[in-house]
Amino acid sequence: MTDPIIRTRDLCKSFGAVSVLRNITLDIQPGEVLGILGENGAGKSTLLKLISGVYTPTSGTIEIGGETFNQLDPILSRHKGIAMIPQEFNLVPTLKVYENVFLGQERRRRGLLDKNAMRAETVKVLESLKVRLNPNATISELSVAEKQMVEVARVLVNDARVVILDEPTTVLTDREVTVLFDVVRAMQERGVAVLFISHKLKEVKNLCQHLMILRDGEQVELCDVADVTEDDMARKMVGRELSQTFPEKQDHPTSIALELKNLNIPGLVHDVNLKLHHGQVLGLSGLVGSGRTEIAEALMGLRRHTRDKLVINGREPDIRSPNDAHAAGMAYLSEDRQGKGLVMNFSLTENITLLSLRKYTSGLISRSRERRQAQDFQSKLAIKAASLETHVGLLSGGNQQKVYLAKLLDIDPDILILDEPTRGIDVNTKREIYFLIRGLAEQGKAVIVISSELEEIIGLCDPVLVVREGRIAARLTGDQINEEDIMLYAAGARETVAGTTEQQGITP
Amino acid sequence: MNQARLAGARLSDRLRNSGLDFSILAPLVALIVLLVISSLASEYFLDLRNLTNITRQVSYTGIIAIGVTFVIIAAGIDLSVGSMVALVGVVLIYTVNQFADPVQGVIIGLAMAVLAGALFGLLNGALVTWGKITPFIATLATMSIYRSLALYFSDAGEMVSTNSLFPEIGGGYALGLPIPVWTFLIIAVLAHILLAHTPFGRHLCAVGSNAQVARYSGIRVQRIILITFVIAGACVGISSIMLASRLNSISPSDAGVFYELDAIAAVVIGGTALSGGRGSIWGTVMGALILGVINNMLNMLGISPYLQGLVKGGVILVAVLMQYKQNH
Amino acid sequence: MNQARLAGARLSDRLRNSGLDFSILAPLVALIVLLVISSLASEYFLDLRNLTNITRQVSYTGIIAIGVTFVIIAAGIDLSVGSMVALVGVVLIYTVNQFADPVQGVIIGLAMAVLAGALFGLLNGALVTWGKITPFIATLATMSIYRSLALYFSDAGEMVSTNSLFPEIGGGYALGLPIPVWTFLIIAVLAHILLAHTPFGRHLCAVGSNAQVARYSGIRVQRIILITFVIAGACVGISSIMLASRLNSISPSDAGVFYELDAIAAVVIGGTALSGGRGSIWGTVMGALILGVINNMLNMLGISPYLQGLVKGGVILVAVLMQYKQNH
Amino acid sequence: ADYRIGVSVPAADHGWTAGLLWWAQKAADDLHKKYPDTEFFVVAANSGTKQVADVEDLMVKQMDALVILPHNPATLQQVISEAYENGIYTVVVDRELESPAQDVFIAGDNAGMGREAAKFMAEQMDESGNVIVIEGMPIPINSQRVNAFNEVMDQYPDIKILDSQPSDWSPQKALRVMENLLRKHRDVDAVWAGDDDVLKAVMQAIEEAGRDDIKLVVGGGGSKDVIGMIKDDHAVVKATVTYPPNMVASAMALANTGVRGKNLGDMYHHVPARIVLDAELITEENADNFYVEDAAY
Ligand SMILES: Nc1ncnc2c1ncn2[C@@H]1O[C@H](COP(=O)(O)OP(=O)(O)OP(=O)(O)O)[C@@H](O)[C@H]1O
Ligand SMILES: Nc1ncnc2c1ncn2[C@@H]1O[C@H](COP(=O)(O)OP(=O)(O)OP(=O)(O)O)[C@@H](O)[C@H]1O
Ligand SMILES: O[C@@H]1[C@H](O)[C@H](O)CO[C@H]1O
Ligand SMILES: [Mg+2]
Ligand SMILES: [Mg+2]
Repeated sequence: MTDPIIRTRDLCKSFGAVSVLRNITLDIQPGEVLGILGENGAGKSTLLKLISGVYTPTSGTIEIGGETFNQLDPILSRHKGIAMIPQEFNLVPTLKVYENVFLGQERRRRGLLDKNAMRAETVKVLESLKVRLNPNATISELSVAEKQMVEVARVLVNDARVVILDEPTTVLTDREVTVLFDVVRAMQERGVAVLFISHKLKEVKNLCQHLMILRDGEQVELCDVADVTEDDMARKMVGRELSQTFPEKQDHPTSIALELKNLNIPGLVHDVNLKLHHGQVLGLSGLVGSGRTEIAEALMGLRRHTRDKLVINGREPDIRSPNDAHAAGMAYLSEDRQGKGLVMNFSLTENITLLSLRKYTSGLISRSRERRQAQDFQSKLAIKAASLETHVGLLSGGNQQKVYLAKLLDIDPDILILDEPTRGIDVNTKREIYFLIRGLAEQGKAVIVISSELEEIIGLCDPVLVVREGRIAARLTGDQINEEDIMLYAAGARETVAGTTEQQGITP
Repeated sequence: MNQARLAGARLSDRLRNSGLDFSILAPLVALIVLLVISSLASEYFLDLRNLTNITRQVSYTGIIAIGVTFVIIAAGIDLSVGSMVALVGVVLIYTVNQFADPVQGVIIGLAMAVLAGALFGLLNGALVTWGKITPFIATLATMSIYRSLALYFSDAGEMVSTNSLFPEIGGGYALGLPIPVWTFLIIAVLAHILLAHTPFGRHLCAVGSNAQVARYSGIRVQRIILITFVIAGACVGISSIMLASRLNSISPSDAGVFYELDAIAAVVIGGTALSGGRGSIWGTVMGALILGVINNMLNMLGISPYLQGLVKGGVILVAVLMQYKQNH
Repeated sequence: MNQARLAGARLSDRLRNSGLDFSILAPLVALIVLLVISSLASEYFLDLRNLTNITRQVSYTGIIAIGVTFVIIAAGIDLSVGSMVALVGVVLIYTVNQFADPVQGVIIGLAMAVLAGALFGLLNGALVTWGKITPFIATLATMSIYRSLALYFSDAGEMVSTNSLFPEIGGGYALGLPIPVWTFLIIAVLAHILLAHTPFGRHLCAVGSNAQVARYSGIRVQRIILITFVIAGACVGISSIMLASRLNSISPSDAGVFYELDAIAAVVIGGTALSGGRGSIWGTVMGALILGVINNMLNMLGISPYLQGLVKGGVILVAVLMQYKQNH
Repeated sequence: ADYRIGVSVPAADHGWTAGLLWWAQKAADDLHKKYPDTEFFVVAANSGTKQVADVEDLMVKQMDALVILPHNPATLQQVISEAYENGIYTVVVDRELESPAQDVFIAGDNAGMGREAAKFMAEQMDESGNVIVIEGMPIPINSQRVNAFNEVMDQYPDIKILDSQPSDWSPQKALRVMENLLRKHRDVDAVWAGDDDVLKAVMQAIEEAGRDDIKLVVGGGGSKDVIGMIKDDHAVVKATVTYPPNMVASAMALANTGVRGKNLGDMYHHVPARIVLDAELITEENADNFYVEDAAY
């Protein structure tokens, strides 16, 4: 064995009185991929932020390549060869793709920026990631998946010795995940150490050699991946036995909740027809950029579009804004919870009641009623937070997602459109959310789930619409819903005469 | 030393849990310190009449600052309020002088003033929302436009009211306090309720914090922004009433000059961030009082005219620095 | 119609790829429209002397606006630049008058002016970064402080230079163009290179867009912010040299009054967002020229002084609205 | 038009400058009616540097004559010299240039204004008592007035200047400052407000405070309102000193005469090179002579 590239000794971190990490002692060898698992709020991101110098440890030391530090800062840690893709986006929205890729590590010629070289290198790196992007595009124009790939590109142009990946796969589809893993393996061969966080146990199993499991800020396991099964991992994370992940699919479709005819968004979405029943969980699957989000946003009145008809519960509401959509009983959970979902400097309570504020208002807002409701949600969804007054910006990613879900649920919508609903959520909670979604359907609500996770689509949804390049490429039900078929349709390797209402007739 | 800090942390924790807004504590402390220093520095400072004077002097920009607080929370800014004071004043005195019956004149005049203020605010808001002009530039332009109109309509001359009742408003007292002070207080209470206890206030903070999130949450972002400017305009209307009736006249060239800076300073000293998303009315009230006390001190201590700017700037810096120490 | 839009989209795409910044196109178009209108409206407008005058008049605030562009891109603001012009001017003329030898006096004077400007900028920057005072308030306070110091040191009187060479700087010509105009141009070119072609410029945009992200990317955020204020201060120093030498004097009460508003307006009209994160020097230059042409037009057309504010505000609004149409 | 006359004044930022602008506009109308071959171009600047640009612009417009009240003499010196050297008939108003560059200079008497007020006050106070001074803005003409005032008062050892604070010629600010000073000084005999608009604000503060220790208030400028008060034998407002904003109108008339090469009235000379308007003390005795019913100031 070589010398470890990173070594932490009794690393502790508290925020105020809250202790988040306790006595983490860890060695990471060059060329090793270490998986880090833990429930939401277990302290995974905090650990990585300590190593990358974003946070200062309360006590303990970090050793990089034999040098010992009591505290780091981002500049120093970068200097020592540590590169990180954080859980939340870390790109400058006003700058271009290539400018972001080289931010803080610009190429120069005679003191000035060598833009051509940077552009060329950006194209090359993105190509190696199988992403086609204009290096001059501005970040704010990109989809979340594209942003994620830009983040990956940043790390690649940086000659890092240690690469930290905090849930890089949550917004990627399987295809991009495969690409990313190839890249990680190539780095590994060059002797780069990789720290990898994911809630997808299979990914950890595939990619990592070693595994660390955190529970409530304590290190409960450090072992070889080969020695454990996925079930073992889940059990150790949660600290008890877990039952099956997905609820039984029990479709009792009743009346039609929503019927959409010929939705068009120029250049993005074409002739989309959709029929959704109460009691149904309908899946929208497809590759990144296929236009699923746009369909949802058009339904919510967030995007200009044309359509022939939109019937919701027998009525034809005129939906021009999310407000109209809410009034019609529809609610939408965006895939971009930071940019579109939650107000980061609002407390949990204020976020949860933002859509439903009327409910708590008789003249003035009743804070106690708000609080009680928030408390309910906190215990129902097991939201981990110091208090209900905490700003959601301080919560762990998964817990933010739960708050976001609570925010939608608080208006008790009849139709839910959930775009990547379990993004960044740990296995246990994921399971809870699946049961929750299924439960909603059982109560007679209609749910659309947009997901890039095939497993989720397959385990939860029936029927499933596969979207390709803005069109419905296929409508699958029952046994048709399997990984192979979905992928073939999504990638355009197989065609159907899809998109007509007849073809999409009601499933019994 | 460390223990003291710990105790401080504990105290602030307890305060926070008690529901008392921590953010207004900082300007409050700054104000109290300033009051203590002032009363030590000048024997006349604590004189009741002096305190009444300060509060009345503060009320004109204070009322405006309250309106501007809303605009700033929505991440906007309003530079036109000073000129608007003059233009509204011209409209007001013109109207008041149209009626022979003093009561009628005053009532219709006041209504017109508030209306005119709201209307000018609406114009600002329309430029920002429909015109998509950034608030700084939109209100910089209307600042110039409103002043120009005030000069034009009054032929640049001072307008004097001929109504016998009119001066009683800004010059009068009720229960021992000047009417402008009462007005300031009442507006502060109403504004506080609006901001902290109604859906509008909550939505406003969401808009200022992240307009995109607000839009996705079904909040009518543009309408909220528009309303903030209307509120600011209406506050200007009221302030203009207080000022014009106190002076029984309005000088179109001079009225409200630099009020925009004073108002914004009060808001920011009061702890409301210029980047929007949160803010407190009581903070603004403290901010306005802090500025008023500074002005009073400059006169009380007889500071050299040349150095008044130095002292004023210095005290503002210290007051804000003190807040920072408080906050961290 | 649709085809036209498509063609437009294609054009803008090509422009973007060609590296030409689209955002400066909008103020450029506004400027050209204004120039065409002006030359139609007044026979004197295209007079060479008039154009030279405009560019010289513009150069004082233009140079400052370039400095302020950096501050604004870093999401800051600098309200003190106007007062700083006066204070630097006082330092400058005092220094120039200390030396019997005109050449020596001028050289040392100029060096002192730039140094003083940079130093005052550094103070602003220090208040913002180490003092953690929000830029608006920090520079509002120093605006008051610098003006006060200028009055104090000069005893409120105008300071006149006794150096025979000094007026040649701001009043002189080189290759047919006034020296202040050359200076403006050279500073613009240097600033453009700094902003668009160096890592510093890139980092600056990152800091203004999202300081947190910038920090995580290993950028020294505080240092960048500090530097922007120093740049603004140095630009003020240079502007003050041009102004004081053109006038051969400086009036501490009056020099630079309202420059901060003019400079900020030029920056924003030029397409740099007050929220920071991006901006363009050429845009600022256009913005300054637009304001200069407007001022000139008001005089050339003989608009009534009462209504000049109205027209000026109106034209600014139209110019900005036009940009919006351009952009969408 | 055969004669083009540019008029450049400071912007209307307080009562007196507003009066100035009003008079400039009025004279432009009146004189144009009387002399259709003369055209006036009035511009107003909110700062000295803006005024430099204004004059540059007027020169491009090929003025035959220039009437200017300089914001700051030294600031405008250079550009006025340029105009004068270019052969433009130049009339400088009120604030004198360091090195003369004009055909005519017409002004009020700033030092005289302070001196007259001081002499009158000293006399009325029987050479003893406490005085508060409300100044203008810290700029040179203000210093000239205040210094002259203080020089006179220095001769009376029993007169004490309690406080001397700036009002920036803003009634709003003057009211506030006076309110504050009245709390500070409980025994005041007289107040000098160097500007008549400011005087009104000062009076309001005094009346509201119910102060009967103050027996004398003297102003400056000679506004219609204040002359009216004096005329009607006001209890404490006993005098003001002329400093008429219509000097700009006279300056325009002088320019109109001078640019034609004509003589003034029946004079046997060209227009005089230097005209100083007397700083006249207005008291109850002579107030009637100064009262103009429809004046703007
Ligand atoms: N800046 C902060 N201030 C206060 N508390 C914080 C801060 N950052 C994180 N926390 C708290 O620390 C705990 C651990 O957070 P962390 O982000 O490390 O969790 P995680 O394991 O990455 O979870 P997830 O899987 O949801 O991303 C959470 O309870 C979180 O609320
Ligand atoms: N504001 C925008 N400007 C330009 N292009 C955009 C914008 N928003 C989205 N796009 C593009 O539209 C396409 C559809 O993106 P979108 O993210 O909606 O797809 P999706 O099917 O929902 O994929 P995902 O799996 O990422 O959710 C992408 O190619 C994206 O780059
Ligand atoms: O502006 C000032 C004052 O208002 C004064 O009253 C007269 O002189 C002017 O120059
Ligand atoms: Mg995390
Ligand atoms: Mg999507």
